[in-house]
Amino acid sequence: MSKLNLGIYWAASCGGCDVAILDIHEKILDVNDACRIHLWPIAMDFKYEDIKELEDSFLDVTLFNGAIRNSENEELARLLRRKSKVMVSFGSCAHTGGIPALANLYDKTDLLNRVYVESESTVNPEKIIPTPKTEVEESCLEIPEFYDRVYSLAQVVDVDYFVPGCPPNPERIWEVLELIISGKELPPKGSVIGATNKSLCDECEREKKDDKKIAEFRRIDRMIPDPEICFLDQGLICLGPVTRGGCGLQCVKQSAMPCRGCYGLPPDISDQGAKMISSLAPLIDSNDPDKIKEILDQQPDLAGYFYRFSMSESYLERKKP
Amino acid sequence: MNRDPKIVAFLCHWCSYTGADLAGTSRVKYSPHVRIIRIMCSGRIDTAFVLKALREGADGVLICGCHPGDCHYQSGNDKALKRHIMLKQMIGQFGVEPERIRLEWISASEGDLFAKIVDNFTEQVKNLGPLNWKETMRPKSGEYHEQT
Amino acid sequence: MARNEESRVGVFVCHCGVNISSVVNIDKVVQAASQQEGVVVAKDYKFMCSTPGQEMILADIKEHKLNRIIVAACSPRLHEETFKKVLFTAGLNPYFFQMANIREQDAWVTEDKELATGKAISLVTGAIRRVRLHESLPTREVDIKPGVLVIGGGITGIEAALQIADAGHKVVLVEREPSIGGHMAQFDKTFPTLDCSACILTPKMNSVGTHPNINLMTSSEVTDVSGYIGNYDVTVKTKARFVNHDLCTSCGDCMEKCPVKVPSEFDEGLEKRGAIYTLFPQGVPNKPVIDAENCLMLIKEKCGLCEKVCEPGAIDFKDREKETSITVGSIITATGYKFAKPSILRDYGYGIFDNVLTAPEFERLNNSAGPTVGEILLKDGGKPQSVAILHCIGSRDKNFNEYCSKVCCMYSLKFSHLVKEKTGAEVFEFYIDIRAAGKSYEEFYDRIREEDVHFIRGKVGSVTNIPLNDEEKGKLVVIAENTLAGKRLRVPVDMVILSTGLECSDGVTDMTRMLKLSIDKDGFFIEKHPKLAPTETATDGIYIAGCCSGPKDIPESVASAQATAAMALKLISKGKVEVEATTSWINEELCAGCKLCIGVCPYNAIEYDEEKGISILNEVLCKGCGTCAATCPNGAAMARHFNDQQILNEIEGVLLS
Amino acid sequence: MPGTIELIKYTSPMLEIAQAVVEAKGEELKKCYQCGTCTAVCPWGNLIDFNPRQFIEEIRLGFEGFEENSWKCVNCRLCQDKCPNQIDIPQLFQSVRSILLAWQSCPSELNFALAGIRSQGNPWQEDKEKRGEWAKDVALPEFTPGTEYLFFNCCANDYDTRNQAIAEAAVEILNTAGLNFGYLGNKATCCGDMAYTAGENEIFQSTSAKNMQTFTELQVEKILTLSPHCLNAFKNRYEFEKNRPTSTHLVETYSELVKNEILKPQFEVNAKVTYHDPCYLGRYNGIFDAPRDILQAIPGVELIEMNHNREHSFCCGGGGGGAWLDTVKGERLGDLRVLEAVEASAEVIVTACPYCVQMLEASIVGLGIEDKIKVMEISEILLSSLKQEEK
Repeated sequence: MSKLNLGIYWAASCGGCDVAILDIHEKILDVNDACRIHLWPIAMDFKYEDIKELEDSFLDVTLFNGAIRNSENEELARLLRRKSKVMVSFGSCAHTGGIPALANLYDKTDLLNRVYVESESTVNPEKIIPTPKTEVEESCLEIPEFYDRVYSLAQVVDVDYFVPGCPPNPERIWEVLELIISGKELPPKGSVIGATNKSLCDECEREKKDDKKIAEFRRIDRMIPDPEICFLDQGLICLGPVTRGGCGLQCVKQSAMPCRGCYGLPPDISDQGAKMISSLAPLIDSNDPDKIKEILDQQPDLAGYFYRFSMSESYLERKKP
Repeated sequence: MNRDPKIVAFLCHWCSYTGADLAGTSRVKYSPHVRIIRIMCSGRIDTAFVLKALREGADGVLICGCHPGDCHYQSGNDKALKRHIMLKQMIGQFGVEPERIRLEWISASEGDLFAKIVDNFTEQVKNLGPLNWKETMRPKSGEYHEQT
Repeated sequence: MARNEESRVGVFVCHCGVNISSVVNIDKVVQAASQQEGVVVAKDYKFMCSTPGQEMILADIKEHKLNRIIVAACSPRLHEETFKKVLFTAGLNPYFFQMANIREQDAWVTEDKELATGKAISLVTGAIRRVRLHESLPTREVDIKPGVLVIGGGITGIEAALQIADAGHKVVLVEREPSIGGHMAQFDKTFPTLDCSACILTPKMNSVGTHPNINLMTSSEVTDVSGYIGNYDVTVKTKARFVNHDLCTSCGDCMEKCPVKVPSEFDEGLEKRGAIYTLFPQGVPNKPVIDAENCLMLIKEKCGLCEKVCEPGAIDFKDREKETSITVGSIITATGYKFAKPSILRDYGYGIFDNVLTAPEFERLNNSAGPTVGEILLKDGGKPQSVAILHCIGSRDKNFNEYCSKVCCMYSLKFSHLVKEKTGAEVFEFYIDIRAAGKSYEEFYDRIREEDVHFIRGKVGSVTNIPLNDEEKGKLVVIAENTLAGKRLRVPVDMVILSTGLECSDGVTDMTRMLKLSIDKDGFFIEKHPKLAPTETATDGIYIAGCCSGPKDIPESVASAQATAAMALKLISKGKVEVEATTSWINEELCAGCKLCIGVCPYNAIEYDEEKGISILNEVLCKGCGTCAATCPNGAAMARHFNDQQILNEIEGVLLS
Repeated sequence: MPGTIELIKYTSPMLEIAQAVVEAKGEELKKCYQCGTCTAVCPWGNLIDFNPRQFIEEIRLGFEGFEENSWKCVNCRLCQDKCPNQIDIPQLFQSVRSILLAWQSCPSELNFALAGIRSQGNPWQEDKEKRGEWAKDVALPEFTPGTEYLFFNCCANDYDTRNQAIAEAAVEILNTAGLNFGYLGNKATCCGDMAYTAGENEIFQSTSAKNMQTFTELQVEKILTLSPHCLNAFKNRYEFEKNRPTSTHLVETYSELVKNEILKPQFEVNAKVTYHDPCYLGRYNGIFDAPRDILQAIPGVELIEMNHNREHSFCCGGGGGGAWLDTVKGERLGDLRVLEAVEASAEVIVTACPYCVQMLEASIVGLGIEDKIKVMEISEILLSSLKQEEK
């Protein structure tokens, strides 16, 4: 059996997804046995030109992590799509925009200003802000164009499978790779693999009350939560109910942190944040509008909280320009 | 862009939809830019419906339910209220004026009031201008390269 | 039908005569509909709800193998059922249907024809998008429990209870007061025949008291209702009576001995009663109760005279409030009315001058079993020489009750007759309009006019005791305009009767909550349809009779009581009833057991299954509000016929332009 | 007076007035429910602000101000026919008038007429001994017991020179037909209808008693009248102790005679003719067809109907004492009636009431349209077709 041709690429991402692939530990050797890796920026040295020279659909599988933040991300996404038989959106950023997409709540100008001018650690008295083209004496310097918003991979190219997670759970990663290597029949195109259909609560062993009531939103940094009781019953916003399972409860169980939603929307849900409002709001323990507002004021960044990983794939996607 | 506003209204079957029917049987005229969607109870309204409507081109979304205490299903309207307040607190972060979404209690006998609210809300939304969410969100015809 | 089967939509646009077509361009709507994906046929017709209209749909379903139907016409509240039957006849599941409301919510509310047409197209497009996702739903039947609960023991409740009991079925009649009879028991004469109220009411009350099929629960109130048509579980709270009615012989010794004297509610405070009392001498049950708030024994543990004189030993100071649970198939609400006491009464000197009476007070004053043994007397015992009757006090008045109370004109005419007959006094009726619509009512009005009663068209502004001349000294002076002669009037009289209107009775809010009924802007229960279902409500199996749905006179109340009895008997004789299939359900494949839905269900229809680790929905208890579906964080709880995708599609559809 | 303010006057009911009206045959007062139909149909509504509905309201609560309006009603009876409560509204006016008369509050012209009836048996205060004078040269036998018909002329036809022509024509027709009839001459006295409608019950009682006594003495069984007022008085108002003689208006007699071809209209009367229904003949006694039958039997007559015809006829203004009251120009009902006839392009107004003839002719003169239209009593036009005019 010939080896599978594999590509691994990172676009707008932190690199955690690449590291997570290494977290499958010694199984990486099995991967190496089964695959020939043609592109893996974090681990190996390859040039874009090499990819361009490959025949179309040469790569059997590409694991693409990271969101589409700039023109380079987009260019590579298009290129790899052309060169790959199977395009896998790998990790939250590629899947639904992830953390980078939180920047969708701000305009491009605001972001660049913040980073290059306003931030406390920046010294930029001339207030120079990078632009795609900069004329210098002898030539014109080009850098990738910074987009006004962050896209998910699927918003830019056709995607065959989605592996969610920030990062994906190594066990799930191995299951996915094993499935690909085994040559077994793959699930229908467009499927989310490496995650369950049920929400995280299904796996969560914390005790849940029948009649949940929230009289006060509390914050995890101000308290030590009870490890046995549902976070919602403790007044802590947990996105577990609106998030797919499969992560292995890394936050909820091992770190005693409420779920932040990285595994993305359950199958029949179209907007994670909106669903969170629909699910969470009825728990508020008051029918008095003023009191409700008061309770909600304890949580000033609802959009950031509810769309922490899914902004690009939400109904509104971004702040109105 | 100057066009007629588009408004989606979700009306609960028992009070508000009946109230809107009463406006009809009483031949009360009101702004024709509202599109009514009947649901059984305002408690059925998923926040996603509101965002979906905005995304699909609505400039405003009106939700009408039974008056507090009068819900045909006892307390669905309380849920609608809480979701509504929560969405209003959040939606500004997306640059959407919270005034584009409105919750009103309309009883089965308040046909006149329904018409008044629709007119008033339409005027309010008109003043805010068109939202055109879909058009501004997506770059045109497959070209993902954005204009600077 | 398999889910993936191609949907073949038929769109039928109704002109409704010219109701729709005079505003909406029907051709354009048909044209637009026919271009929508999945639409096989789009047609219009003058009256879609007519037999030929229905037959046209039927024929098209057959001919074009349609499997989804849209009718764009009036409100689904009017004709959804009609067209669902057409689908059923054609062998299609009735839920493969959607109505677009282009009459009440478009043609009738829109002036601009072009915009109305655009709106109609949007609504139809939304309906098409939605109907393509409709799913086949099974019909559900539930058994009808044979018992009937009647709430309220006035003439309406009495009549309804007797009709059902006489048909051989069990009735529980719950009355708040210690006796049934209601307002009618307070009256002496009834209009327009002037027959004696007690003479026609008492036999019916006795029949209720002795009927083997009627469980009469007086001093009782309904405190909780749960369940659904055919199966209502009702909790009734019975106040402590402190008299064992099984032992009591109705001798009345206890009442004679009771040293307490408090104003009698039944006599509108014109007479006193003891702390142990019967509501009125002909009450049913005709046995006394002790009023815990005023009984010396119960408040201070002093007295006990009644206990001493009671030979059978029926007095029981240890009696406590009781709760009874009953199950019935349907409920008739006959909670009646109360006489309004608007603050405007003071403008007419009520509570300030002697001899200014409200209508119910006059009823008692005139009653031969009342405080004056039926003599119409002034406070000082003298006979009035002149009496003014003031119509529409607090009625037809946007400051108080906007509506016409319907019976006041007629009872005022009755008062005139009685005053004339008993005292010969001059009687002045101050009215806005005389409303005497009813069998023999106009004739009664004719008769009263000829009895030399002075009718003055004009509502009274005020009543004063400040005289402007000798003639007015010591009199109540009624100030009004005679609008027919255009003159300001001062009419000195001895007695003023204020014709106050009818309001829904106290406790209606509790009833609304328990029975899930709606109230109109005037505070009365809303009927299912004002013309075609005046005694039904939006809640199946709950009926409304008498004045709780609006002011009615005795014959109308009795007729509505009989109508509700027929409705209840219809259910009993059928034994089963079809109920809405549009409940929610929980997809076990998706439910993660987060329990969020459990707390939001208003009917406790969802329970957690420990073994499966998921939530289970009891569809018999579910009423289909869909709150659980909106709440469920991962789409496991779904509302049938109102699922997310159907609604999202409709949103898309109505926004396409 | 310094320091005082004149307050708006309030009215208080004076129920004694209503009571008095009720006692004076006005008990139907109570039935009124103030719908205003009477005001809406009253012919006066075309000319002046006269409101019977308000009049009723005022009298039943005894408000001031009703006196003035009490004399307006012309007894045309249209209101009564339309009243949903079938109230005899003319009677209410008569009841009120009777009270006003008792208070000596009555227009002077009417007082004159009433005094005339009282003293001379006719409202013009003409000599009662000269009543039969006009008949001296006419072939008119005296009524004696055994005469079949009593020809009861009207005060107007007895005394007024214009109206005497009507009586002469009538007598000639009756003679042509060969009827056995006779005349009371000075033995007759006014029928009293005018006194009755003026509320002067006492005069009516005495004058009617006098006539009834004469009828009884002369064994009168059948009366032919020329005036609908006399007809109505004999038929409906006289309280005969024993047998009430049958009273017939001459139009009915003529019509019967023409139908039986005893009278044969043969000479052409080429004219556009309209018929004015006198209130007392039409609405009061239901005689509508007889006069029209006669006119249609006359060769050459083109019968035109006015808008207000038959039971909707429009009063000439002469009834209810109206003929005696001075009415200012522009407020005359007769003027409206004449103009209506002109509007209908009639050349001749035919009627069957001596007062109507007088009122309408006065209007024609007043309006100055004598060249356009003239008034004929039915006897006159019939006679002209029966006999060639002597040139």
